[in-house]
Amino acid sequence: MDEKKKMPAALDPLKFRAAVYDQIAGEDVGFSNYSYWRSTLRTFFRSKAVVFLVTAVLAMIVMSIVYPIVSSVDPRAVVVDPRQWNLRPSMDHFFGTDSLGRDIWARAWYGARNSFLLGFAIACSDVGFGTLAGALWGYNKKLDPFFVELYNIITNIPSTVYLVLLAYIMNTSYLTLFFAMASRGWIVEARFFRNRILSIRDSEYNIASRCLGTPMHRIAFRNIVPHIISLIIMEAALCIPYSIGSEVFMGFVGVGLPVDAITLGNIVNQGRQSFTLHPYQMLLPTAILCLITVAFYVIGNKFADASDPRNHV
Amino acid sequence: MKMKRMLALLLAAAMIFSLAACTSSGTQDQGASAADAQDVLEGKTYVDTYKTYFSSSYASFNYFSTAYATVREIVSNCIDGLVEPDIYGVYVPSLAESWETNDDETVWTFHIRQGLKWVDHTGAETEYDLTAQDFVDGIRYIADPQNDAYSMRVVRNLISGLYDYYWDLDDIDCGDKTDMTREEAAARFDEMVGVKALDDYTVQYTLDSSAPYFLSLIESSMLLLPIEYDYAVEMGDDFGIDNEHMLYCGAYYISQFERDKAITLTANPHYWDKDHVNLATVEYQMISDDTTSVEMFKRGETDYTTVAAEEYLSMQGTEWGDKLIPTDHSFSTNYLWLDFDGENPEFNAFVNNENFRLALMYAMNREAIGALREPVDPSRILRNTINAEGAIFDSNGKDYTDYSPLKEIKEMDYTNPDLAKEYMEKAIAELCDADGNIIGCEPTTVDYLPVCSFAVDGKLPVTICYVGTDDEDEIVMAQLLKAMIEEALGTENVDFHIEAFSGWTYGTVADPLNYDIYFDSLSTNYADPSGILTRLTTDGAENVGCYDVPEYDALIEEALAADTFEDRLQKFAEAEAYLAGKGFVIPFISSLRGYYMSYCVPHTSPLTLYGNDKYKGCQVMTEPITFEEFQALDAQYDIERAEALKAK
Amino acid sequence: MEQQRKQEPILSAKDVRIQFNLRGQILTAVRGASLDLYEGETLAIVGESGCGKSVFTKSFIGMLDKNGRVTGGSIHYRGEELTAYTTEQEWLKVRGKKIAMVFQDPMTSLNPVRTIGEQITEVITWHFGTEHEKAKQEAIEILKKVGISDAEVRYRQYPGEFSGGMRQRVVIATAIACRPEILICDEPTTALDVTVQAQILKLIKELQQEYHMTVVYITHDLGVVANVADRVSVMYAGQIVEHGLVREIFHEPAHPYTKALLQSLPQLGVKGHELYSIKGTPPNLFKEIRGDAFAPRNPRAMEIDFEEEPPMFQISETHWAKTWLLHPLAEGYRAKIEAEDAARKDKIVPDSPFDYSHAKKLLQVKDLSVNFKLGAKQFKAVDTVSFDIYKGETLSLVGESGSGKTTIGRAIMRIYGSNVEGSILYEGEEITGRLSREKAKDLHMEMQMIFQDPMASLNERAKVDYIISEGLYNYHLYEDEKDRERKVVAIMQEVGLSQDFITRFPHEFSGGQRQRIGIARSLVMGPDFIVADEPISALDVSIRAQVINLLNKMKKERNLTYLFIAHDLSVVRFISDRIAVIHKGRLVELAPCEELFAQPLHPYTKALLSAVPYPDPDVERNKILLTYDSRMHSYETDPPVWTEILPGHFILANRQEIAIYQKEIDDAAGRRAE
Amino acid sequence: MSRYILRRALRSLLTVVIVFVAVFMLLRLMPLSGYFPPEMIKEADEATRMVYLRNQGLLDHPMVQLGRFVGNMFHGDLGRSLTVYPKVPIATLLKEKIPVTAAFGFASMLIGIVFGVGLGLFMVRFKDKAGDKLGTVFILLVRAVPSLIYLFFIQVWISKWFNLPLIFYKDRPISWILPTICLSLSSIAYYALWLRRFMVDEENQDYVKFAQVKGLPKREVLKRHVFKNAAIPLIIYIPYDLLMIIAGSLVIETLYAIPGTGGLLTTAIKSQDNNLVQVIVLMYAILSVIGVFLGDLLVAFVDPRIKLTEGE
Repeated sequence: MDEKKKMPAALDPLKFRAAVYDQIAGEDVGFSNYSYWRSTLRTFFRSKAVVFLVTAVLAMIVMSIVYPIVSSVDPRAVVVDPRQWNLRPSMDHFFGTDSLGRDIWARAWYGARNSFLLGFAIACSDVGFGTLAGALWGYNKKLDPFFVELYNIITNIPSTVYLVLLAYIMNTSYLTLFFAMASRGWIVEARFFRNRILSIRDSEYNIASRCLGTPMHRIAFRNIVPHIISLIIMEAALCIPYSIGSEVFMGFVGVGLPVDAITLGNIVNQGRQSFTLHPYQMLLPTAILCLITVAFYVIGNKFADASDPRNHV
Repeated sequence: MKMKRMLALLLAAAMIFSLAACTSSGTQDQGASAADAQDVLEGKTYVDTYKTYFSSSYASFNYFSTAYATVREIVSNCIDGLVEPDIYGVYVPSLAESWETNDDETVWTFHIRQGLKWVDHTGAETEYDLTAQDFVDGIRYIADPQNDAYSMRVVRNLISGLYDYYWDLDDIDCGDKTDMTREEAAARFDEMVGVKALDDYTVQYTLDSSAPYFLSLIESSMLLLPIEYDYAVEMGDDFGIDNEHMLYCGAYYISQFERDKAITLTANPHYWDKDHVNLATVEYQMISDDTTSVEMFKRGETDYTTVAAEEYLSMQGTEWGDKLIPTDHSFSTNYLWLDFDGENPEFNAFVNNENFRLALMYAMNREAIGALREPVDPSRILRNTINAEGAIFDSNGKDYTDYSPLKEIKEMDYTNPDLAKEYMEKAIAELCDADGNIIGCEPTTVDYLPVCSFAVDGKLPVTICYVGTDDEDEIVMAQLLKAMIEEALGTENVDFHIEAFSGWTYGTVADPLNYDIYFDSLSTNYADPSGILTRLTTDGAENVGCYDVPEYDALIEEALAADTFEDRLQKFAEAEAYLAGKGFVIPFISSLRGYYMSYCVPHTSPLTLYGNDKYKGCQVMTEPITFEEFQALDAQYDIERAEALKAK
Repeated sequence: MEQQRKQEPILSAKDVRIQFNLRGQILTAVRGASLDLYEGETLAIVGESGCGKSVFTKSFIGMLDKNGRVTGGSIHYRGEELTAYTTEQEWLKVRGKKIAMVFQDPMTSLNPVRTIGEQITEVITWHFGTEHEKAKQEAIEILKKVGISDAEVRYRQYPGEFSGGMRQRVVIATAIACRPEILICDEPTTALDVTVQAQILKLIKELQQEYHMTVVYITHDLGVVANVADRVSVMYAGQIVEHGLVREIFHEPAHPYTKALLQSLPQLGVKGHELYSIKGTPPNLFKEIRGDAFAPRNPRAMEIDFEEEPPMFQISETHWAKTWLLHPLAEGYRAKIEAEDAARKDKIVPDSPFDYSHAKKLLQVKDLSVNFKLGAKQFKAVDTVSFDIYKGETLSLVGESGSGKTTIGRAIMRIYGSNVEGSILYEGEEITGRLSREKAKDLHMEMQMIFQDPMASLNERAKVDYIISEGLYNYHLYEDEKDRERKVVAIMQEVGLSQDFITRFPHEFSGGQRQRIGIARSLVMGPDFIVADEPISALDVSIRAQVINLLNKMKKERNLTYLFIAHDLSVVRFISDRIAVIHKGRLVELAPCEELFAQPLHPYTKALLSAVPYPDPDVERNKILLTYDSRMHSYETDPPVWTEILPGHFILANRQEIAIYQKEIDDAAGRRAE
Repeated sequence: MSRYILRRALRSLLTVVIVFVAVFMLLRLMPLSGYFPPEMIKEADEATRMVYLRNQGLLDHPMVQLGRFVGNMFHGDLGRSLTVYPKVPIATLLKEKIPVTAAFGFASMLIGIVFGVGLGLFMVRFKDKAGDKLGTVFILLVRAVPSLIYLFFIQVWISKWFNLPLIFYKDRPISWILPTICLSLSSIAYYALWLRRFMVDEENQDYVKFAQVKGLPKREVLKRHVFKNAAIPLIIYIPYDLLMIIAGSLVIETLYAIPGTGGLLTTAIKSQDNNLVQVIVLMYAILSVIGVFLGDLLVAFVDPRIKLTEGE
């Protein structure tokens, strides 16, 4: 061990007396102003793909809201003159016209709007009821057997039975489609949230709150919900591709929305009929539909990774 | 594949017409002469199997209770009736060697061919002989309600005593009739019902009313086919559930059956007319989508395919262009039904006014609607008469629809928007006051639930509620109708509102009058106008619109009472002209569909105008037939057919 | 290993610098640490959490996290330069074969889904290529050596079927299976109970002799250091600030940090007086540090300490320290400081013990039992426990993990509703079972709780402001917003937290600060009685002293009563008036603090006292380790009774055992009389 | 252990009964006119239709029908189909259709597991490199894009490029390739995704660090330790997926005209074939309940941490 290495040349003897002691400096813990949400968003937007998809989705949402208001084209307008039917994409019809001369570009955006609305509605109901039921289910043991049984029953009835029966009994409308999908989704979300809540429920800070006499509802909203907000957002994002997928499937089964209702699912299914003749009629709306579903799927997953503190490196 | 009703119907229709290729009597221009016909077929090589397809999964082979068209075609190749049409449509002997009828054609006697036996699914002869009793037992089987015989109405009202016998049994079953047991009622079959086996090989039918068309009824209705009663009773519910639980007496038997996948018909070795059977096997494949059938035809996986209108356009100029052949005309006609007694006061007021109905008829641009299904030559499928043309001929070959005054309606060109506007102005003048509210009509809400409900203000424009199924093609047509009528009559006068109701069934829409206008079709299914017209009388089964037409009823009475077939047709023509001309029912197009491609030689199998086509006699080439070849053979066939009809 | 052999060190690290990039900033975890390791010796690296001790040793075997790398200095081992290693092949030459490592938490160190046998033989076959059967025998051999009974059967069992202590034995067996030259133990016994810890330390010592290994201990517990180490290196803020023989460090500490550490040990503290506690928190390693890192926290630092980094000064052949105090120029200043310490030391006189004669009973627990339903079978966590707590006293409840001490604390706080039997009286009134809203509100204001794990007891997603005033919100104990804010700031001042922390989130504070927030949260309600559930066992030594001083200060100013739950008897001695010892859900002994230490009667208490490491090498080295086995009692026929054998001294024993204890008391009294 | 199984069996039975009765009652809500195929409805007049309905016993009170159905079932007679395949015994229907779907399902599951696990390991091996990104894109497409769309494109394009037959032929094995691959796509994506996610989670556990410290290279640690831990959560669902193969895929069986049970349930519901729907729903309910139960048993067998007696 040579200790000669760093002996400074000349030492000022004056320095060798007590320095003034500053208590506060000792406390400075290196405030790294790390905030959970800012760090989550920073990790979330670090990947270029996410930035691109988020802008794409926002653009589509804005377009599907603005376009129907702004445009004069009536998506349902049937053109009597057969020459207007099945036109190829051109300047006045970006996506061309379908077998009745209706402008597919307009229909695509009206359809996107309806599909978004349906997707958001289902996402809200699934995640909304899911969180409430999950909290109830997680919080008191008595309800557990009831919910487990309900979960088994609802998941054991094959989904097609559910969709077809409801569509036949309540004859196809947006409400039926919404009700058919929403009435199944919430219990699955509830189980997902219940497992998360169970893991948080018995941690010490919750017991501390109970010792302080904090009422149940405030515990729920101040202690539990902030921890599962990121999960709620993720599940909501993943609900939308699921709902659009189901809508396409129901259209395929012939139980979906009435044919003149404009949704992406219907347009794609109609396009499929004459695909060999007019591929563009299916390809372009399908491109939009896939972009939406893929975007929300990626956003959902990437957000889940970003909101996990372990990844905040 | 979008499991739609219309698509299934389309493919079902295609099934029927797939044989039409071999039988069609197109009315194309004569063009090539007989000589060309011979050299057309020179050097053609033939094949003895025929591959075709079906789409919707079919039900069972029990030909009495089956409800599905697709199955009828397979069964009609396996079970022969008493008579069958030859390639010119003339009825020739089949299981009956000969037949005669009394003068008012109410008693028909048939002499059965002797020594025939029923064949099982392996093609081997069974111990059951084909006797007259089998035909009597056929009626006995359908007469018992427990056997769920289907679409009984025509036969039940025709064969004497069958109606009472059937309902007696039913009353016993549901407990309304208790004075005798079921066995006693069943035993009364022989003396009550007008069908008897005079001896082992002669069967006699006695009918309640004169039926000159009885032979065409035998061809079209499955209910007059024979059945081996002991075998059917022994099988019980299993009768006809698959090819092993059935007996065959037709040109083919079902040798291989894979539910929802494939069916193979093999030529019956013991068939009485087996040397006229050119095809050894017929193979059916199930496919899901019409687009795939064209694709499969191109890849040689099927010998026949229908071609939708747009597809026809896209194939022009390709190597398949010359193989496309227009489908023969169809006997099923599409009508607009009007509701004369519905909840909608506005429409009621106007629909009972003839001017308004004429306005509606003239407002419809039939060419445009036709173009939906037949973009190349829409006029081919237009039709203004209730009964189809080329279906019913009088004894000297004159087409029923050429009887005046029907002839004028047939040739009328109704596309005339300004005339429509004129009639509409007249109707408004008669029905509305100066400032446009309809006399005697207050604002109410119209309740057509479960279809829809809407409010009407009692003022112009007239609210018209069109109710159709949620099928995509029908929606497309309805929207086209809306555009035309509103364009012609003016949106200030007419508000055409479309309701695509997915739960559309006869029971939910037609019967309870939950509509103002709806679209449906009826078909001439045997060689007599009475088939449809008697059902359209004021209290006829098909008068869903509840119109009141005493003059029409009178004309029908006179027609039925007519002594010769010709003045019967004349009276029927006047009645039909009255009904169609005054717009009580608005026929506009036939349910014909586009085009087809096929490897079949046309006009080589029986010309079945009403019933189901048969493969007997059909010849299949090694490459598809071209349009010129078709035209040459078709022209030749027309000449031969005219001679055959005269000779009958 | 006492004497220091003068020969080349087998491993020497010189000025090693290790940096991590964390959230976009560079964290310098190790700032030029140097270390020499000699053949066969036991070196202890002691330091608080975050000082970089485990990162430093991990760099020896290339196990740094993926965002960390060695950016300076050199590590020589057997002629190889370890810092030059980049590929995994190179590290495999060293890892396991030469240098092995044992981690802290035995529960997660073993793969739960594979048998322990496989996990050992795997190492043997991998390193020595011995065929399976022979490797299996060797593994069973080693298992026996580490003290696992019927090794053949246990060989095929899964980690889940072993207790914490047994699993750590398996981990050690796995580590030594490949005959390493150096064994690095990263806090091997921190997660274990005191009695189990003593056995593991003994085991490692035996194995070291048998396998001629050099052992490196990484720990923050000076008691363990005193027990095992030959040489000690004290680490602070990424640097070795002092190293030397264990006696030199304990008896002649040179660096102010080492001195402060030793002074702040509760075991050495004098009851009633404030412990010497190191103020502030360890420095922020994101920023460049000028001068002596400990200067800001050293009230008697010199100006030079803030400007120049002190070099390593040699005190003796084996004792070095990195502080300017050893510089000749600081001769006078050092003498003055040492004189002051000495003076302060001897004028402290121990406080008078708590006067129980007219103290009032605040809380009475009578035959309390708590049982939980685990699947089908019932599990009795607390079994008919009875004791009283007097107003103003601090009763400590000491026991190992799983003994039910926390359950008693939580039962008193009425957290377990249905599965509590027996009665708990607070100021004479029964508080188990349903209470009226009014009564519940009073109770919530009177009784409060402080929790063990500072990380888990605060709501990560709420600001300090809300956390502290949560109680106030519940019962609206404030006139208006301003009044509430004033209350919060006042209580924060009292616990020594600055005002501008109010808007920050919990994860921006150190362990000690978070614990102070927890305390503030309880005190803001103005309680009379506090259940402190192991408030200091998760903290570093220097921070512990702060919290203990704070608790004592609060007790004096607000006349509080504490139920202090802990698992370390020596720590508890400083703070408690009376101590109750609990084992497997039953109170075994309760006595005034000094009397329990002077005359422990129950064999379990004796075993506990002998197992607790005392931070003085001389005491530790000649202490005999007692072990307790509950099967020694025969309670079937003659059940034990909770009897008061001496005034205020209760014990759980049957008639036969009481007679023995009585004799023991009389003999001791007799000896004292001579 | 057996007490647990008994309790579990009773609960499952209860679930199946409730599902069965719920669907039975829901079916009764459908309109009577729905029992007749739409295009043929005009041919039979109202009275004949009533006769037909009475013969099938559809006019009796629902509870009577339920009782009769359950009664028959206990005699081993699953009844006959009403409208989809009139009078055809449901047992023969199932005997014909289940083997076809099961064959496809089993093959696709095998491919799914083999390629799924392969892809998952491949993605972990080349984590965050090109291979991983490619795998993620594949999983993304299969799970995000509605299955109908990519299946349709596969059928149209790929069958043309490799000139595979468009539909399924029983005697031509070449026509089996495309449907099986389509069917296996979603399970490949499922297994790859979850294996990768579990492997990544397990990777930063303590026992992995300790295994490395023991001197094992990363590859060995992944193979010997991490893989088994990651595979356990996947095993839970294998029995369920195995049994539910019988459900078949409606989209694929329709596109390739495979006579399996894929579209059977939906067609049965739409043409209101109550008997057929009841039997299929009962079969699915029983199979899924057994599948879940077997899944739990399998995990308890494989994962030493879980003891069955601890109950749910």
